[in-house]
Amino acid sequence: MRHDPAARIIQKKTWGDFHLLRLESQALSSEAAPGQFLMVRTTDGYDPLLRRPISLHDAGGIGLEIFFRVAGRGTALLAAKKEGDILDCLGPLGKGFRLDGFGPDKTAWLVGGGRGIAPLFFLARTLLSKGAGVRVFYGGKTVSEIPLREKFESAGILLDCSTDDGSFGFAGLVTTLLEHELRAGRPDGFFACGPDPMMERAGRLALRLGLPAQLSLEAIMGCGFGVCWSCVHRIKKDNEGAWRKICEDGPVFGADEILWEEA
Amino acid sequence: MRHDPAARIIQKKTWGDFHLLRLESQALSSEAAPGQFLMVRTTDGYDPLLRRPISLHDAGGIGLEIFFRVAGRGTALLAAKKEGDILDCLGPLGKGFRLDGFGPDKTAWLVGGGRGIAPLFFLARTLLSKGAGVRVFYGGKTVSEIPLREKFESAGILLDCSTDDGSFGFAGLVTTLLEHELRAGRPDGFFACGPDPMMERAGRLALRLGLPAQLSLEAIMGCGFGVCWSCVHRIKKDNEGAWRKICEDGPVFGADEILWEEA
Amino acid sequence: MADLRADLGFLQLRNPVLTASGTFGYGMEFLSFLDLSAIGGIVVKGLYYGPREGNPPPRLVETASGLINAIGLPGVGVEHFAADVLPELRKHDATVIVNVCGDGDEEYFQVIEFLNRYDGIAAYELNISCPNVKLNGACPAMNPHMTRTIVATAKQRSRRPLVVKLSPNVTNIAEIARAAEDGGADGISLINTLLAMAVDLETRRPKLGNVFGGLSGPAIKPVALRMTYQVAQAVRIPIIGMGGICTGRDALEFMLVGARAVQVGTANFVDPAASVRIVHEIAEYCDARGIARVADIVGTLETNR
Amino acid sequence: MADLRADLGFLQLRNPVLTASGTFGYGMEFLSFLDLSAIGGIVVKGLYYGPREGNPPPRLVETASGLINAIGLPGVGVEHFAADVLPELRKHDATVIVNVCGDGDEEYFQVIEFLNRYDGIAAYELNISCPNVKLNGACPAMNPHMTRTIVATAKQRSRRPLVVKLSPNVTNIAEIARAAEDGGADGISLINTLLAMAVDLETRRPKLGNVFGGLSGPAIKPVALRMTYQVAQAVRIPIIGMGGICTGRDALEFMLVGARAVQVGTANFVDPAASVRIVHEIAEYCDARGIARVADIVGTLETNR
Ligand SMILES: Cc1cc2nc3c(=O)[nH]c(=O)nc-3n(C[C@H](O)[C@H](O)[C@H](O)COP(=O)(O)OP(=O)(O)OC[C@H]3O[C@@H](n4cnc5c(N)ncnc54)[C@H](O)[C@@H]3O)c2cc1C
Ligand SMILES: Cc1cc2nc3c(=O)[nH]c(=O)nc-3n(C[C@H](O)[C@H](O)[C@H](O)COP(=O)(O)OP(=O)(O)OC[C@H]3O[C@@H](n4cnc5c(N)ncnc54)[C@H](O)[C@@H]3O)c2cc1C
Ligand SMILES: Cc1cc2nc3c(=O)[nH]c(=O)nc-3n(C[C@H](O)[C@H](O)[C@H](O)COP(=O)(O)O)c2cc1C
Ligand SMILES: Cc1cc2nc3c(=O)[nH]c(=O)nc-3n(C[C@H](O)[C@H](O)[C@H](O)COP(=O)(O)O)c2cc1C
Ligand code: FES
Ligand code: FES
Repeated sequence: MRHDPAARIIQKKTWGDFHLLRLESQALSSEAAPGQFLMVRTTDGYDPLLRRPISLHDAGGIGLEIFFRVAGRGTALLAAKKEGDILDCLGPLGKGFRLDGFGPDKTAWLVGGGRGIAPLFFLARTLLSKGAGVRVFYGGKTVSEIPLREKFESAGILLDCSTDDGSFGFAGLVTTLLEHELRAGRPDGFFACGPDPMMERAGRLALRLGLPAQLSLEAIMGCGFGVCWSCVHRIKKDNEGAWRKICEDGPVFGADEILWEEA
Repeated sequence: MRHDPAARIIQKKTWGDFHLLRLESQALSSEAAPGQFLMVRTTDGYDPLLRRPISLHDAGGIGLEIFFRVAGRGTALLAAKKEGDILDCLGPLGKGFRLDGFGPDKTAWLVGGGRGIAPLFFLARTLLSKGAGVRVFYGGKTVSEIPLREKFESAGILLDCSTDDGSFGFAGLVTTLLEHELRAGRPDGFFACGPDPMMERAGRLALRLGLPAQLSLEAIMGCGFGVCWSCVHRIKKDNEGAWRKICEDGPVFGADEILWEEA
Repeated sequence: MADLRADLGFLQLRNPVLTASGTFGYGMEFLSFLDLSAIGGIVVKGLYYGPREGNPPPRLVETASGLINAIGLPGVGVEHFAADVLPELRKHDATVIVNVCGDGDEEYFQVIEFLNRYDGIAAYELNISCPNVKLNGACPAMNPHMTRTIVATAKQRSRRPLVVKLSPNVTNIAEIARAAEDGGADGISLINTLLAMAVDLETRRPKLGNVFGGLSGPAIKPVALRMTYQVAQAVRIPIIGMGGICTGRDALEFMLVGARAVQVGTANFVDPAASVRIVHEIAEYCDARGIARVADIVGTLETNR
Repeated sequence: MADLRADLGFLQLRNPVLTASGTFGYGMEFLSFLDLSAIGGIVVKGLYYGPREGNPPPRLVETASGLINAIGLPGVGVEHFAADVLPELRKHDATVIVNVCGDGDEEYFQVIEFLNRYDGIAAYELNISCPNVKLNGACPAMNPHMTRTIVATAKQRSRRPLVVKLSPNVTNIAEIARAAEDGGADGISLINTLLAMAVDLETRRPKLGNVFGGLSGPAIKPVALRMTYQVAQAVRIPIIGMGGICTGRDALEFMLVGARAVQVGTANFVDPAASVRIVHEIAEYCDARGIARVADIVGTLETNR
């Protein structure tokens, strides 16, 4: 975990509300692993006060990438940054995905909804480089919400898309598409990132099928490095459901560790 | 007094800490007079919360100019704006300089220190267009603090410069230069803008010589349009020194109206 | 369009957005930005009986997302107000609430009795946070007993509805609100500013001529909202909430916790048309969600408590 | 370089910058950002006697220039702290102050008596703002009598210096500070968070699982500075000021109004090295102005009062 007060933006791409920034930072990229995240300052002033958690979309050499969607004021300020501007970042934070066992003879399915696709590019690249088979399921409300299609494809990553409104690919939720495909075949495990309801659906599906799954959770984060205790989620441990910190113990948890509140 | 939430920056020039922005705004420029000012928002967020008062440096057609020096966070945010960005401005505000009587047979001397030069360009142009004789005294701590020399000269305005350190023009305070020149000749009045101590010196000089003088004062302004009562200064009225609002009754006052606190 | 009317019981407003005392002058200053009849009403600058000069400058300092003011309630006094200001306000069809000040209880009553004789005032707002110079700067708002006493007499002397404006600088805001209700208040407004201070490291002096001042603006909204909620749980009379309101959503949050109307203060300095913009934003919010009457939102916060 | 030492009477600090309870964990979390011996000391997370889970999420919400937390003091309890955390802290040569919590007076005393037996604690900070569940959430900090009582007994049971941490949610902070002094406190620290609230307009529910929470950060600095000044005028024991401190200048402002040391809270979240950066900024400030000892600034504010 390092603090780079001046990671330089060297490239920027925009698709509507979605933005991809390529940053240059030796400090941040050298220790980066898929599933980890940065805490990014969005202004020099005090409003908004807190940093924002943003996943590592990719990392390698001295470069790293973030991919985000404008959700409110902080991400809007981030979106207003230009090439050449600098970002104040802490990272890499969190534990990331556990990739042990995913070698040449294994297949992993990656499921991302909306901005939840962000960490899956780095993950897919890493799994591929370990020789594992990778298939990515990428969903959004409509076609404009799945802007990274070409990026995955040109990286040679097998991609299935879904849109809720059917404007591209499978018509329906990406978890429904996943369920559908699971009838035809089984991976050795899957990895998912997206909004809470999607994580819950994906997690319950994994448990039902007895399939190992790792889910990346979100929470409001005060610090990102384990001191404020704001980001807790009920996690099973020693058969008890304790509040665990998503920023430090996660953000990735096994589907079997997460306790969902009863509705 | 109008509100233009989106005056566009069409040109920007920078000299170190000093910046000149040319804005496009029909609403603001149509009623503008020399000595008036704008209240400019420096961020969309709440920190800094208040607008900043900035003089009209020039105005004409649908264009207007502001000239400012970075003094703190608000002006630093202003300085970070780029061509094409928009500014949220209220204005024109205040009463400005009283020019009645300054026609072809009259001479006016204009005295500006540091950022206090800002309103004097618009004033000089306006006086010249009324046929009056104009001479501008422009002072700063050092040569880099008097960046508008060429601008005044290329507009055909007679200019005398001073620097405290003698790096350009007269060596000493601009008020000392003025005093000096007043021994050689007398204008029909003078106009001054600068920090409080300079205004006090200029004001006392005017009174001693019995010369009409108009001084533009500064104060911390909450609103700029007369409602918060934060910007008061002691002003003589009916032989009493009442607190008057600089934003509404000024910022320009006659040297004989201003009461300086005894040290 | 949604029905925006706000029913304060003692007063019906076109919509729930008023302007807060001391941040909207006597109203006239805003005529180039808005139509005074487009907002719920205006609470004019605090009025003492006689004219007052206010505090020595500096009177204002900006802080993170807020400002501290130590203006010190300069004003024209009741005579000038009644003779010159009120008739103008009536021409503009504004609903006018007068913020009543006093240095000691008696002056409050004098202001009320003087103004009782003039038309065009919808209600009084008793500013019980005014420092009492004889009591070393203490104000009635600090103490339930003092609050109850002054409210009871003010109510008796007033021929108009009486709103009592509370100070946030207290341990137990609900207790003060109940004291005001017991004293006979027709409504409660809150919060006034948080007592605050700023210093200049270079001169080693306070940044305000008066040393202390009152903090307002977005910075205080979380405290204001909490107190509005607590008071709404404690009294039955209508509540007018304020403190850092800058947007329609801010205003609706105060209504959600129990305010029937709101006041917009510091935001008027940043955006002179803030109050009328907030009216529009409230309407848009309701329309987008099919809420027929904004009053239906009042006090609908769900907690598991 | 300027002499940065801070003399609290009962405790000598390398420099006046401590970290505030609840914002710095047990210190270890920051080892990748700073050296614990480079700051004046650390006040660890509030400790109850036993381990505690804290409040249901959401536990934090951001506000204008601040945040509201309703973490609810989760923690490991005294046994685990003494056995596992303290030895680690001692290795890092940190000056450790323990923030003592309790649900009811007795628990505070239990924590103190338990910890009395362990070395490596420089002082206790009595967090008298903990809600007492039996008293309907009231806390000792709300009332001078309760403050005096709990402080007197805590002091008696403690074999270490006792700092009492005050809540800002009171009418008269000077009175509470005097009660703590009368009770035998060795020092006062202030302010804890301002009681606050945030609501979600769409779900019509509070934004915090606990409904209420505490406001901290730059937004509250003007209130914190005012209270620190008032307390400095009221008591003779040393004061540790806090509330929104983010820079060396902020810290020096608290010293100017009378604090001998300061605590850095929320700023640690935004900049994990904030506390040590602030130490450097204080040194730079003094050096640039030829101030030989930072202690010479303490309480030098000039007012005309
Ligand atoms: C570990 C982690 C990794 C993330 N990675 C990415 C990423 O790679 N790309 C991306 O686009 N987004 C990512 N997010 C979500 C992102 O952090 C939020 O969208 C962002 O913080 C919102 O800030 P804002 O100021 O724009 O919105 P705000 O105005 O603060 O809030 C807008 C809305 O978002 C909700 N929100 C605020 N903070 C969070 C949060 N931390 N998590 C979830 N919801 C929140 C608010 O409750 C509100 O409804 C990640 C979140 C976490 C916890
Ligand atoms: C009528 C008027 C016209 C002005 N015109 C110009 C102009 O054309 N060009 C220009 O460069 N500046 C002008 N100023 C000054 C300008 O408004 C301030 O420099 C600016 O507000 C400082 O804001 P900041 O956020 O950068 O600094 P802050 O961080 O707010 O303050 C930095 C320093 O400036 C002081 N200061 C803050 N506000 C004011 C203020 N309103 N007046 C004087 N000092 C202040 C503070 O006390 C502090 O010492 C004018 C001021 C007034 C009142
Ligand atoms: C400059 C200024 C002057 C004020 N004058 C008064 C006043 O005369 N009477 C009063 O009751 N409140 C006065 N207030 C308090 C406001 O009416 C309001 O209660 C407070 O500012 C909180 O609201 P806000 O955050 O929206 O500004 C004043 C506030 C400011 C900022
Ligand atoms: C997340 C969080 C947790 C806190 N926990 C404690 C605590 O355990 N004990 C305590 O006395 N104060 C606690 N506080 C209050 C801080 O120590 C401090 O008094 C307050 O935040 C004001 O300082 P700041 O504005 O610098 O944060 C906590 C504050 C925050 C933000
Ligand atoms: S975000 Fe602070 S502990 Fe997780
Ligand atoms: S700045 Fe508000 S009255 Fe002058």
